[in-house]
Amino acid sequence: MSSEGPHHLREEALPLLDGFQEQYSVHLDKFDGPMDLLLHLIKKNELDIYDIPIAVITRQYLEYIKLMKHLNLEVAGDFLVMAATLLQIKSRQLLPVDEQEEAEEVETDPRTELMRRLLEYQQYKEAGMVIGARALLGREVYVRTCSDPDLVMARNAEGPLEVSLFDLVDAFRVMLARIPAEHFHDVAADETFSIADCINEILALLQEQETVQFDELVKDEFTRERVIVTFLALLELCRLKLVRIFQGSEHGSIWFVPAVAGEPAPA
Amino acid sequence: MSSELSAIIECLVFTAESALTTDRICELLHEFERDAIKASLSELAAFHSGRSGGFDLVEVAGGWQFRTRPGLQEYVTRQIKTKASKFSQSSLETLAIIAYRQPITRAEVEHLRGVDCGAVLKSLLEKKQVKILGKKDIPGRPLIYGTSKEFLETFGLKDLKSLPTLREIQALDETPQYERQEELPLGQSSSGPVEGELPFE
Amino acid sequence: MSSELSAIIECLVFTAESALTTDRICELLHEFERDAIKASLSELAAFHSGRSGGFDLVEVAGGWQFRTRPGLQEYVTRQIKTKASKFSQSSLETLAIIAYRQPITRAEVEHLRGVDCGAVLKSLLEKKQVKILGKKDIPGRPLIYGTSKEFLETFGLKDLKSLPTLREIQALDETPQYERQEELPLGQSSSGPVEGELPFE
Repeated sequence: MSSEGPHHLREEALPLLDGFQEQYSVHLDKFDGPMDLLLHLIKKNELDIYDIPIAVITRQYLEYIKLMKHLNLEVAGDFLVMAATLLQIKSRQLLPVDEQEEAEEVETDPRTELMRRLLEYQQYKEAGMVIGARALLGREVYVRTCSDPDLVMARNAEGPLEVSLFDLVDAFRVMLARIPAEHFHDVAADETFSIADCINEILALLQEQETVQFDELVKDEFTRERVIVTFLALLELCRLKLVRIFQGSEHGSIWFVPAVAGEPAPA
Repeated sequence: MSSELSAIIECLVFTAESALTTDRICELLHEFERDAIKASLSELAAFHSGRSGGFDLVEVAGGWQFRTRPGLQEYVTRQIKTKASKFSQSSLETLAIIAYRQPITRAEVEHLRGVDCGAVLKSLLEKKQVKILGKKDIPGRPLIYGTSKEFLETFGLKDLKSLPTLREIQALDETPQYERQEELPLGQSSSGPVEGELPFE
Repeated sequence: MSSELSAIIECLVFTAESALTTDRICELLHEFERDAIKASLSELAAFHSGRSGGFDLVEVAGGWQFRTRPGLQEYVTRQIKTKASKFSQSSLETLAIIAYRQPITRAEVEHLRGVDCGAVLKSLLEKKQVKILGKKDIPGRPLIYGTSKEFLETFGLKDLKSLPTLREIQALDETPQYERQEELPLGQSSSGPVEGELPFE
C-alpha cells in the first residue's frame, strides 16, 4: 500500500479514528466483518450496547469505510450492507412518530435487532477465542504417530468405514477436473435460473429504473419455477436491506425500490 | 496401580490408532467387568497426570487417548513437522457458531457473523473440523453443517457438552432469533428433525 | 523421576516416528548434558519396567522406543477388527461416480475413470457400499450398479436427494452476489447510480 497513506490521513484529520491512525494497517486487517467493526467502535467509545447512540456509531462506521477507501482497500459488500442497515435505523429514528403507531413503535425500537445481533455475535466471538486458546492437537499437544508393529501387520476388512461426505464430493470434483469435457454430460436437474442470477438481474434493473414491479420480472417466462425463484431473490434482497417492497392494495401488484433511495436528505 | 487389567487397557489405548471409547474397550475386553474397566481407566488417567511425564491419558472425542503434555510442544516440533492446525479468528468464530448452533446452514452462519463465510466454511471442511450433515427441509434445501469428531479431537474436547458455556446474554426480554431453532441434539436426546445422529460415538 | 528432562525425553520418544538413538536425542536437546540425558533414559526405562504397565521403554537396534509389554499382543490384535478402514482415493472416486451417476454399468464407470475398475468395484460390493441393481437392456446385458442403504448410513444421509451436488460445494468459493453491486456513494463523491447523498452529519 502507498507510503503516503498515513500522512494523508493526518491531514484529513479523521479525529474519531485515533485508534486507526496508529498502526492503521494492523487495525484494518483485524476486523473480520461489519459486526466485528461495530463491536470495536462500541468498546472504543465505551458505549452501552443496550442503548447504542446510532448517529455517533453510524458516522464512525462510515468514516471507517471512507478510510478503507482512502487506503485503496477493497470494501467488502458485507460492510456496505451494514452501512445501509445503520442508515436505515437512523432514518427511522429521524422520522416523526405517527401517533397511532406510537404504541407499537415503543416496543419495536429499530435498534433492537441490531443490538441482539451484536450481543449474539459477541458471544460467538468470545467462544471462538476460548476454544482457540485450548491446547490444540498438532499445535500444543501430539499423539503417537508410530504405528504398533503388531497392528501394522494385521489387515482389516470389516471395520467401520471412515470417510466424510466432503471427501466423496471432492473425489468426484477431482475426477471431473481430470477427464475431458466431452466424456461427460451433466445430468443434474439444476441447470436452471438460480436465485443468485435473479438477484443480479433485479439489481441491474434497479439501476435503470427507480421502481420495479414484480410482474414485470416474470412476464417473459411465467413459470412456477421462475416465480418462486424471483420471489426468493426478492426476499433475500429484502433481508439484505437492499430493496423495499410495497403493495398498493391487497392482492395488488408488488412494487419495489432500492432501499437507500428513500433516505431523507442530509441534515 | 499395576493390576493386569490396567496394563491391558494401557496397552490397548497405547496401540490404538485413534481414541478408544470406553464401550469399545469393554467390547474388546469382554472377559472383564465394565465397572472394573471404568475404574481402571480413571486410575490410569490419574496416575499419568500425577507423575507429570511426557504424556497423559486423556478423554477426548468420546474416547481415551495418550497425548503429550501441553507445554512440551517446543521440543516435539524440533523433530516432527507439525500439521500446522492454525485457525484464524474468523475460522474460530465460524467454528464456534457451528459447534453451538449445529445443525446450521451457511446462511444462518452468515447472518450471525454478518459476512460471507463460503471460503472459511470450505477450509473448515477441508480441515475436517466441520462436516456436511445433509440438507435442510426448507425451500432451496440448503446444506446443513455440524462439527466432526476431528473437531473434538483437535480441540481436546470430550464431547459437545464439554464446550465452554456461552456467556449469558442478560437483560434480553425476547429470545434471540436462533434460539427458536431446534435444540442441538446433544447426547442421548437426538430426536431433532435432522436425519441420523450427530457423529459422536 | 519426574524431572523436566525426563518428561521432555519421554515426550520426544513418544512422538517420534521411529526409534530415536541416544545421539539423536542429544542433538535435539542440545541445551542438556549428554550424561544427564543418558542417565534420564536409564531411569525412565527402569521406571516403566518397574511399574509393569502396558508398555516399556526399550532400547532396540535403532534406538529408544516405547513397546507394548510382551505377553499383551493378544489384546493388541483384538482391536484390529474394530480399526476403522479408510477408503483409497480410487475407491472413493468410483463410489462417487456410482453415487452421482447411478444406475451405471461397469463400462461406464471405467470410461469415466479411464482405468479398469473391477477390483475396486468388487471391494465396494464387499463393503456393501454398492449393490447390483439389475441388468441393462442393451446387447451383452451388463450389470448395473447403484449405491446401497449402507452407503447412506456410512455418509449419514437420509436419502439420495440429500447428497450434496458438486455445484453446492463449488458455491462455497463464490463471492456473494451483492459484492458485485455498484458501490454505495459515501461522502462527497456521490456519483453512483443511487441518487442522493448518505446523511452524514
